Amino acid sequence: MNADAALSAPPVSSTERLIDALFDQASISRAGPLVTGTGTLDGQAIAILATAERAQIGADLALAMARNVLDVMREAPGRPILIVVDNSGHRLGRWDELMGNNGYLAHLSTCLYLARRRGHRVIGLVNELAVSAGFMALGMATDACYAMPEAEVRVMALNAMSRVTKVPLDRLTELCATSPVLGPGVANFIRVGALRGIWSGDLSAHLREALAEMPGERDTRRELGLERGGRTLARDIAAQVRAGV
Amino acid sequence: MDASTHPARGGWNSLARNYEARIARGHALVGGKVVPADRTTALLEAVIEPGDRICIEGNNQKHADFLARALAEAAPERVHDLHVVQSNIALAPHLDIFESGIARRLDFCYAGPQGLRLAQLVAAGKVEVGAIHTYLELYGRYFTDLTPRVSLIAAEAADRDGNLYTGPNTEDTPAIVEATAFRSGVLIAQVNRIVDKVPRVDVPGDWVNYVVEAPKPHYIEPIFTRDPAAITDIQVLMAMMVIRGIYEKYGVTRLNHGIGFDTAAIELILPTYAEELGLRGKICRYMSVNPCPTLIPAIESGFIDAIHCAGSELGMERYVSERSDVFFIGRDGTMRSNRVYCQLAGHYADLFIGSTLQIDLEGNSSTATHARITGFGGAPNFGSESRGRRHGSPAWLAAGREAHRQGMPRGRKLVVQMVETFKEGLSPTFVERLDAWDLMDTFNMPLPPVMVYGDDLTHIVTEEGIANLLLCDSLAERAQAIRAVAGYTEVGRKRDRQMVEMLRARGAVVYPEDIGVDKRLASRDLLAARSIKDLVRWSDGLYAPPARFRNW
Amino acid sequence: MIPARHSFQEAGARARIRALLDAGTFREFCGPAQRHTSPHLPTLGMPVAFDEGVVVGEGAIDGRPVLIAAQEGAFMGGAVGEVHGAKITGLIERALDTRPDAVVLLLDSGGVRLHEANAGLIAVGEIQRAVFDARAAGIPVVTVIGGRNGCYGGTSIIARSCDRIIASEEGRLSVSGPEVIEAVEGVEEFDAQDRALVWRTMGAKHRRLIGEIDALVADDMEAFRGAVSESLGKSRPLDLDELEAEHARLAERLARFEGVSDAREIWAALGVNDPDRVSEIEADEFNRLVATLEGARA
Amino acid sequence: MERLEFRFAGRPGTPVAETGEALVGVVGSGNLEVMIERVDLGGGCLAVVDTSIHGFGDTWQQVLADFVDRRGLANIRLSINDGGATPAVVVLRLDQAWAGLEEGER
Repeated sequence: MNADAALSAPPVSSTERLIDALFDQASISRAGPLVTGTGTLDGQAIAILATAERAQIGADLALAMARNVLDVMREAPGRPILIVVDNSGHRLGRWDELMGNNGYLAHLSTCLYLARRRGHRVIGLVNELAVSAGFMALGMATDACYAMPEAEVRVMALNAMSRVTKVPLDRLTELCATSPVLGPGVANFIRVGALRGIWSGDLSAHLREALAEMPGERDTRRELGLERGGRTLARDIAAQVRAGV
Repeated sequence: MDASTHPARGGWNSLARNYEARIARGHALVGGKVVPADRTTALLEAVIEPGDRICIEGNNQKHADFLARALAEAAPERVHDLHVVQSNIALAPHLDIFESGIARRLDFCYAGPQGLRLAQLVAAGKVEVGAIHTYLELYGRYFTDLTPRVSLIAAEAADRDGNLYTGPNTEDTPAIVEATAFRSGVLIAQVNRIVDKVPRVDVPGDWVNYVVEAPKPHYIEPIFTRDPAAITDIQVLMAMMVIRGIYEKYGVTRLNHGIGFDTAAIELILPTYAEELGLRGKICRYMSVNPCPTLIPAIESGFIDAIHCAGSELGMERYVSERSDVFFIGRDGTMRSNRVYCQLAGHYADLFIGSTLQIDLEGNSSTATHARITGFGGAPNFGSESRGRRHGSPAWLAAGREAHRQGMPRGRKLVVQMVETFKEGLSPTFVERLDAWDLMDTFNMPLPPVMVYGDDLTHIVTEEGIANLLLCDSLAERAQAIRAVAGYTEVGRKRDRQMVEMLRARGAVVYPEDIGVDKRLASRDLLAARSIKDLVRWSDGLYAPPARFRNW
Repeated sequence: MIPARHSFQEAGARARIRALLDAGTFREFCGPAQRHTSPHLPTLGMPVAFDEGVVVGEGAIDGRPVLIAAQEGAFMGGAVGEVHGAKITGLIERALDTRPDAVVLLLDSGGVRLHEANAGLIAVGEIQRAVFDARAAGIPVVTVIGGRNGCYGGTSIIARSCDRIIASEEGRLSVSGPEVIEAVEGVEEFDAQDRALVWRTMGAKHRRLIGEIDALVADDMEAFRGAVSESLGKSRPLDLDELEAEHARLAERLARFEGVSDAREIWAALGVNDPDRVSEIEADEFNRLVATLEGARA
Repeated sequence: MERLEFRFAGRPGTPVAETGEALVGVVGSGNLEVMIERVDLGGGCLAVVDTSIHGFGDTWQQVLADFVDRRGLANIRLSINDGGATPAVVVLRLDQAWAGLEEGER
């Protein structure tokens, strides 16, 4: 994969440009859609795990990313990890399903969970696009996930959603204007609590701030969703069930 | 008709001379019996003459699809104004030939999935419908005024002499072949493979003029497979009522089942519910029906002694072959079916039971729906009183005693419709006026397309109960008995409660509790098989369901 | 062979719970009478369900305490929405307080409910996080798959985040649905009508043979109950060594089966003599086959 | 969706004997769920139906009235989410709900 990538020498992706802008210094390598390396900010080393060009997360890519997380845990205990998310979701294909891609995606998020438990701060940043399982296995497996202003997060494009739900596209578009739970878009995912916020302007400052934050014990995304009015029921329902009522 | 075929003007053997001329043209083109697939259209152009009556074999399942396509590719300047006389209009090329002018007139039985397009072509003046028949009627007419000049048929295999092996799906082939071959008609068969020796001879080679090995096996549709997973609790309840209120009451041993989920439910509770009632050996012993997979548990539990089939069903081949005590099996080990004989057997059975879309207050029923021409198929023959019957059987005599309470003692065939009061989407099954009346006007038919006439019908079973029309003495009583089981439909809500009670006292209206049917037992738990996989298990792995029905 | 069993697949969510738990031990949380229904479905003109398509609560199996959730596959394909997801998350989090012998998830779902897609997606992420938290606390989380919807989309990732997966032959486990692959990649890539292909690719037997699930049972309540009972109290560690071992397993599979297009090739390579027969054999025979293969490998 | 509400006299003045509830059925195409609860309605009965098929108020009224009448109900609230079930299915579920309520009380 490395050799192929070197031969074809793809143009520099927006993910790589974003990494350049985030760090004082970054040493990254690209293998197909996978971008990995280390960046430094204020003298602190940060592991970088990224994808570019709206990658499709196949079993092989998920596995390669998991390898990277395991390596960071072994070789640099405690080092923060920045995940730059840019994908069109999981790869749709017979081979990936034969291999059990869900197992690979789950393995990737399990590795990220373990990293967090072992004291690695794990920050997500959605660059161009994050779709469905590709957002779940990466962006939502972090301590905190943010997005670039032009990024898009979605479960499914609206026209496809209209086909599947049999709700006319006009009606869906109209509902999306008022309902944050339905349509694509970073703003909606911020309101439901899946994203902390948008990074714009001084990107390093945002990263610095995110790294400085102490990781919480609990999953607070429901609370964010409630505060922001995007997900008004999840917190209380979960609390009620937890209380056994 | 060509003047030379008239004995008074052209001798006594003009049909035969015309046949010889056709065969000479065909042989000039292809040299022998075996026709290369890519010469098929040319052959058809050579042997078919303008205005010919032609049959393109299309059954419930087996279709001469390659020949149908080859005919559709013929040049309309050479082949035109054909009169198509065939049972099923099921494939697009069947209608393409009308669109292009190759064919003009149509006599048929059933249109199924092509019903909408057929209606449009009729409206556009592209199709002149002679008549819509039942199967037996059309085959009858093959032997009177609608004998085909050329028939395009389908078989499993042929040898180089033209001997045909039809496999388990013999279906309509014998009727078509017999009429065509013995009245100087031309027979062209498409086969899946040409072999040195066929496993058995279903059609003798000297009746067959040409065989073509089709590039792909002929199209077969598994139309008789009902997944038990889709049977509802309500259907189980109705099945329980049928078993207690009709099969047990009359002692029905010889019968024909429709092919819907309702009758599948009956088949699937024979090994459970009927077994517990001690009815094995007393009901459902002889059937005229395709080898529906839902029959497997009843066969395996010893309910059914014999089944004759109109055709086969995909995936059932091995199972059927291994049950030669039950099915009609050739010396080669595969089933032989025959639609005409099956229809005949079913007509003289004790009972027919099926489903329908609409029933009116006289008990007339119809499956006709707006904007479509669907036709009849075989139900009207199965689902009619057999007035020519003379031999007695307990069920026939018991029904006769109810039907003919005075005067000459007679027997009576039981004709049962099994319907829910509402269909999906909440359209009522019971109506004051059948849509068939509108259809008659729309398509200029001579009569409303009624599937089973009210005076042929003896019982209606719904989730509410059973209307026994034999015990109704007037049309007014009949209407009230029907209303009594029509539930919450408009028709049902207009019942006269007093009259219904009177009819109930007489037994003309029967509710579940009247016949010991415990509604609380009415659940899918009663089904001997609740999935296709269960059917495979019952068959000891002999049933091999088509891929689309699998969930493993 | 006469099938006279109590089918798991046939049963609804409540009946599944009743059959798996000791009689009379189930106590439901956030039950239907509380009417916590989806606020999002009515805006799209869709009917709601009083329990939001998932039943959660606690009870006992063989006298041992468990928390249990059952998705109702007949309601919106068992898809996860805001309230549905929050009920499951809250249930798993309760394990941290009550420390049961297992959390049992009866998954029967196509994934995220598109009618409230964003809330559903994050809910799936929250459930996964709660699963990890429970596992990290040493409480086993067991997934059970045997419903008509199988286990697809985000729920398939949840399933593989648990300690153990039990499935019947009828169960399916995959991230993409067959229809979606066919719609996007074409019928040549995947013919969704070919159900034998669907099960060969995504079904429980294939998943068991390649090691993606831990136990295959017949579609029989008693068999499910037995398999769940055996899983009680058995945790899989959530540490670096375990993840390295898992990684090696997953890496070996990709390397070994690169470019393979049909499961039967994989089964043959794993030592199955007659791959064509695998789909036809019953659970007990299949499990003997698996045992033989595992024995040969050991 | 259409919401329908029906009140039935039941047996006026009957005091509430016990409390309890039962849920049967699942909302899906052609299916419905019925929740039956004992609540103090002064001996009357109440049914609230949310249905995906419009225009069948009369049919619902009659099916529910027959059910209340046939069972001689008092202080019963029926809550129904309907995905277009036929009356046959509705009647079946109502009977099952009643059986479930009685079973829960035994």
